[in-house]
Amino acid sequence: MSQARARLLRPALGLAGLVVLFGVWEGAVRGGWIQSGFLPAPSSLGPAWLDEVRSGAWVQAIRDSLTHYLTGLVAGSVTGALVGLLCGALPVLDGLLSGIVRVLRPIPGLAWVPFAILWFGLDTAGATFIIAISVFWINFYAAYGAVRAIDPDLYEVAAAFGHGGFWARLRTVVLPAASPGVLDGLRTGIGQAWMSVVAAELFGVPGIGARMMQASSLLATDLVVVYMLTMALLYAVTDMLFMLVRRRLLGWQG
Amino acid sequence: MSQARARLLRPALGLAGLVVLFGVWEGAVRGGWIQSGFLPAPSSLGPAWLDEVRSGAWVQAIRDSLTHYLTGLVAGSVTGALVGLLCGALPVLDGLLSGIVRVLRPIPGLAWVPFAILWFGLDTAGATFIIAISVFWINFYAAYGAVRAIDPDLYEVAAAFGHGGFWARLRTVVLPAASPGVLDGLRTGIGQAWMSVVAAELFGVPGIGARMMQASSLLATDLVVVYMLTMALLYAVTDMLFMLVRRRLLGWQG
Amino acid sequence: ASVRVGYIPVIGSAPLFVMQGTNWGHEVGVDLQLVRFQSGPQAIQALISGKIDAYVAGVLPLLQARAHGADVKVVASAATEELEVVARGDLATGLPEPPATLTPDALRQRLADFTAKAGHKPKIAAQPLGSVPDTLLRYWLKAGNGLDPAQVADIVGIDIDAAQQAFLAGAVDGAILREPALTIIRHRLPATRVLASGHDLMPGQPGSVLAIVNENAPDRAAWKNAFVSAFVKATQLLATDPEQAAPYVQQALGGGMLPKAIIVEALKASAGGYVSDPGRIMEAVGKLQDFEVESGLLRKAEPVADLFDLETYRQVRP
Amino acid sequence: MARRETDSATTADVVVRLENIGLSHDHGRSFILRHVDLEIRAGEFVALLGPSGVGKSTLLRVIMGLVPPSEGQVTLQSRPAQAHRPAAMVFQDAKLMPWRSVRRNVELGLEGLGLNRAERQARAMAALELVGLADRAARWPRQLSGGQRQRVGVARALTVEPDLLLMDEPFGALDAITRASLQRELLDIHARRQGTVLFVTHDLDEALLLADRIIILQGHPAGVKGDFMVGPRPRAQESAGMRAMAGRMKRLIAGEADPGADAAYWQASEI
Amino acid sequence: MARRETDSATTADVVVRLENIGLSHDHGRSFILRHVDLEIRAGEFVALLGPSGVGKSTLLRVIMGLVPPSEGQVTLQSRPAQAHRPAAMVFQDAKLMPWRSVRRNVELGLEGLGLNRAERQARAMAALELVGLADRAARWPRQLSGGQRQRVGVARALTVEPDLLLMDEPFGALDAITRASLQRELLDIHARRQGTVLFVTHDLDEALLLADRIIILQGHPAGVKGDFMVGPRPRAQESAGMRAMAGRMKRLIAGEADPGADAAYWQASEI
Ligand SMILES: Nc1ncnc2c1ncn2[C@@H]1O[C@H](COP(=O)(O)OP(=O)(O)OP(=O)(O)O)[C@@H](O)[C@H]1O
Ligand SMILES: Nc1ncnc2c1ncn2[C@@H]1O[C@H](COP(=O)(O)OP(=O)(O)OP(=O)(O)O)[C@@H](O)[C@H]1O
Ligand SMILES: O=[N+]([O-])[O-]
Ligand SMILES: [Mg+2]
Ligand SMILES: [Mg+2]
Repeated sequence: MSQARARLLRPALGLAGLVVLFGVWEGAVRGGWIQSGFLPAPSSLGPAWLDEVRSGAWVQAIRDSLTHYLTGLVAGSVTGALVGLLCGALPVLDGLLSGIVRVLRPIPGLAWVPFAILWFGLDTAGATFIIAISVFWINFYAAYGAVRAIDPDLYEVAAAFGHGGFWARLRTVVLPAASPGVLDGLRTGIGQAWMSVVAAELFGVPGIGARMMQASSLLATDLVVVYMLTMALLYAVTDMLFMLVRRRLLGWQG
Repeated sequence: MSQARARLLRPALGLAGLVVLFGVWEGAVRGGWIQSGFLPAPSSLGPAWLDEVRSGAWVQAIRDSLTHYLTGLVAGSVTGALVGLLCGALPVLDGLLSGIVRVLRPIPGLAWVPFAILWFGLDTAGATFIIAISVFWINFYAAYGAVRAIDPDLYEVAAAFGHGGFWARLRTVVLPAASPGVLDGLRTGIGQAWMSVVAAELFGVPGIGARMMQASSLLATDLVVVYMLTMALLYAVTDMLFMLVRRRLLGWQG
Repeated sequence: ASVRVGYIPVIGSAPLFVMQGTNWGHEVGVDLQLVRFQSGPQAIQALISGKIDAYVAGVLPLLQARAHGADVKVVASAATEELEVVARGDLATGLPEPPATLTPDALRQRLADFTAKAGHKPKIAAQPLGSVPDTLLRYWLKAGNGLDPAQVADIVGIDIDAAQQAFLAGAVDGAILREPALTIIRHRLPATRVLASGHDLMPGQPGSVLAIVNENAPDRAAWKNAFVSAFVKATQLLATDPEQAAPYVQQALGGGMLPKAIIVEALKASAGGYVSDPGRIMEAVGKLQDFEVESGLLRKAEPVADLFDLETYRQVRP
Repeated sequence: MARRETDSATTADVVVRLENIGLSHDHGRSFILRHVDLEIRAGEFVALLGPSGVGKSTLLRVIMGLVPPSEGQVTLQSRPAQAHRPAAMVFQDAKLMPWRSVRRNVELGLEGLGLNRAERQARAMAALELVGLADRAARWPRQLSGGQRQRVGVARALTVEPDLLLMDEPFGALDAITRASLQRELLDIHARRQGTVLFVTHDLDEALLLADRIIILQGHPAGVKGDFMVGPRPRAQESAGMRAMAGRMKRLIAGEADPGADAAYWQASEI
Repeated sequence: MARRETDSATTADVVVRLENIGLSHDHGRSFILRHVDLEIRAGEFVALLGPSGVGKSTLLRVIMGLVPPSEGQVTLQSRPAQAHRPAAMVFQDAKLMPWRSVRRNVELGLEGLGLNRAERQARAMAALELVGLADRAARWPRQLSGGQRQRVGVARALTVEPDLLLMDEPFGALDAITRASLQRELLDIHARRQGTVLFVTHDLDEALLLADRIIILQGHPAGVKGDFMVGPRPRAQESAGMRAMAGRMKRLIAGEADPGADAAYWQASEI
């Protein structure tokens, strides 16, 4: 009984919070407390969205963005996590790369925009590059940190049971023990990549970000919000799918 | 003896890696393997940097960027960590905000650019806003996750010793146990904020990013790299300062 | 009085830099605070929320601002016939130097040949929707040559600096640019060719203007006339003596990365286009407004005259 | 069970009362504990025995209020006159807070008692002295051996001088000497303060040495299967009655039926 | 020490040899272990006793090769004819891998032995059966009680049938019944396989019951302060010689000087 009630309470509270937010917002716009042009009324979002869907622009923008989002995400995540795991597990490699990492890592993904344009042009390849770069470092550090944070006792256990070699340690300790950290990195990257999508598209690569900038240059704040929410929706969906996978993989965490 | 040698090995390896990187790069540019204009030779960076320093542009750009970097970072980190800790520790607040968080959190920091311009204009305030927003969510989730990951046994211990109330639990368990996670979030934010600095400045807010865009509009790739490295340097310095603080705070982790 | 002026980094904004460099603004009690934007449409976002008091950029974005209820008036024109369409690579091969006007058929053929050869439509960099460059490019293709912009080209709306970089880096095949970008690319890429000159795009094409936000608000009276007067004076200096004006412009544009010779050359190339009388661009603005309404960018055409305040110019005219 | 009612008619001095306690980790599909009734009176030293995994730790956590029982009722009654903590607990695996030094771990229960810093430190150091770890006061928990950690856990509980002290195999990882000395300290403290102690152990000898009363937890789900009163101290461990009782307890723990089960309570107290 | 040399002239059957071992956690400022010399011969069942925190666990980790000694030399010699793991270890606090089910934890040492999945599972289940936890095979470690976790650690080590079995207080958290049954199993296995066992315990009775030889670690830094041979099995625990020896061991553990120290080794083996 109280179990079931508790399970319903959270969504109910969440809904209440949202209702309050949108209510206050609508009221503020209608009541004129917010200067017009500053913020669209929530009620204007629906019609703006419908128009955009009817014109086909909405679906097209999503399709465009997803293309470089997914390519960049996969490329950056896989390489980042891999290099991070290896650096965490191989002190010599870690040492060799430490200088390069120290120099390259702090360069924000967006600072690569000029070179992305130069090397890949104003199209999907350039956008993919920017996305992949910023996702790379997130995954690199998550994986690296996760490996470094492994309880040294676990290596002792593995070594005591014949898994002292590099590959055996990798398989029996490093990968499973680091997996929560690696997955957290993946998840952060999944979010971060949307940020880079916007950035890349601000430079003319077609997609949601480009469409949003178009809307904002025409002062169509309602469309801007529609696209912000679209991005939120896509992120939420990718994140949810990810969490499903994560839960299956990390059942032992309880 | 071997202790001392091991302590020197890593920097030596790191240096070796860097020498190889720059050597190959310089060779590739001089040997003509890289199309000229695609990448400046490392040897051209020094003169370009000196010119920029002499003109005063370098110091000015750093000063401009640091201003909104620091304000945005502090504003976003403090509020983010605070709200995250509270949400992690207070199920009712967590429930109430869960819906709003679900909607707002996935909106990438950069997607707020149109509203940043609209609400704050293209100056320090607008840049600060964008930086603070992206830093906010990183810290929010790091703090929230850290609180959620606290070993429930620790609450049992605290409760068994008279610290069962909310504030007592906060003080004896939540804050110390979450501090590694919160500090990790802060650190991520310190990096992420540089990304947002570039993002905001690519839109013309004066600073390193704007300067970089100006250089890239003239294909002055040497200056672009100088500013990329400048950002790397500033990041490295802020990160190092942070790690000093962190080591003091988390001595118990050994 | 302290006046926040939004501007874009093109030669059309040069009167501001002269005002600042010569201290003419300061002398008449106007303390300029320049805020750089990367396109006109970006500037109107700050304009609509009152973050700037004056605006020096393309005139057309003001139509959007007006449609969203902003009270803004053009008080002076700065430059006309600023924009040119330039091409590189396959899109430029065979174009004559010095440039000659292409017939509509020749243009159609050229774009089609390019598409056939490259496998994609030519990519042409402009500024965001609603900007002067974007609208003029479309106007030229459609009204001037009877081509459907969406069919024959892939127009990307990006920042001014980014457009210049994209063209230089070969990320686009063409671009619609203003000075000093035009001079810069001519020096960097001698193979650059002109697809359409400023005159080809639209005779007397309107460009950068000086507009004042909430012109009739009481605090504006303190500086409006002095500001406009100094602005016009600076414009005249630019039109008549580019050499003298160049140092001020050099400092403000390109952050000191541009050699003075380039600036002088760019200023000389634009000198003939400086026109201060706002009345002289009204008709062209009206045409472009109609075009924007036609293409769905604006909901309806409002009387163009309402956007202009011709009286102030008349009062301060030397 | 009905028998017990009469015995506990004087409810005033009952410190812990469990009524029909049940505990399930899977929403009632299976139970760890079920139908557990138990009363512990003020001043008693009770040992709790039972096979590994039967639910001893779980029962302690229920009594401490750390997990709510799925069924039944727990009533704790502390002497209201006293200001300090009504109950404190020694956990089976110490559970020190890794971010507190050894001394600050011991101080945990003293915070909020209105002591000033110097007093807290003095009391914590005294407790560490008692368990022989005063020289380790400044260390981090990760720098201790297993037995040292356990002793810090004991010091942490003792230092608050609780009315009710719950101890979950507190001496399990200690060598005989250290263990004997701590057992002596514990008995001393108990004699002096007349607090109530509930002591989980798997060592019957330890239970016979320390406890006034021994409770056997057995079964699946677990319930109280034996409740023995042990004679007055000092105890002749080798007495025949004692040996007989110990034998019966062993059989109970092993899960064998106890022939004298019904009479266990009375018999035991007669030894 | 010189005496021992002659005794171990037949080096062929020495499984573990420690020579002048020292261990420091602070780069030699202070030592946990120092000047530890020890030889363990094939087939011996050795118990290691000493007060809490003296360095027993540390010594085991050094022997297992998990921490390099700061001084001295460790030599392990396994019978080369045998293909399986030369050594396995039961850790003091079980140390299960939280992401592996109970059964997969037990399988840890079996992986890489060239067994197929079914064989591995069968052997792991057999070992779990032995420690009475077959019904918990599918659980996660966090769902076990303290003693259950410890038993899984025992099963994990037993299942690889090592030549050298290092056990760090493996039965510390078990009730007497469970403990007795596991002690019996361990002796059985030892009798059957003639492996070598080094067994840390704080329970002298357990040591006397199980071991052929008892080693006392004492001091600060710790060294071997006693080395006793225990008579042949079955052992009359109550024999006078035995009692005398036990008394001496207790005094040694307590850190008191041992009057018969020099003769300890020989005397003990004569019992
Ligand atoms: N990382 C460390 N840094 C400093 N000292 C340590 C560290 N680890 C262990 N010690 C110290 O080494 C000594 C020996 O520890 P060890 O765990 O070997 O003891 P033990 O004999 O196994 O004790 P117990 O019976 O309590 O388990 C202890 O005094 C402990 O405080
Ligand atoms: N989170 C959990 N989920 C499911 N079962 C659990 C959980 N925690 C404990 N158990 C089970 O509850 C039972 C009782 O555990 P408890 O720790 O109380 O045993 P115990 O009597 O203290 O044993 P020991 O003497 O070994 O410490 C065990 O069988 C254990 O497997
Ligand atoms: O100046 N404009 O970009 O319109
Ligand atoms: Mg237990
Ligand atoms: Mg130990």
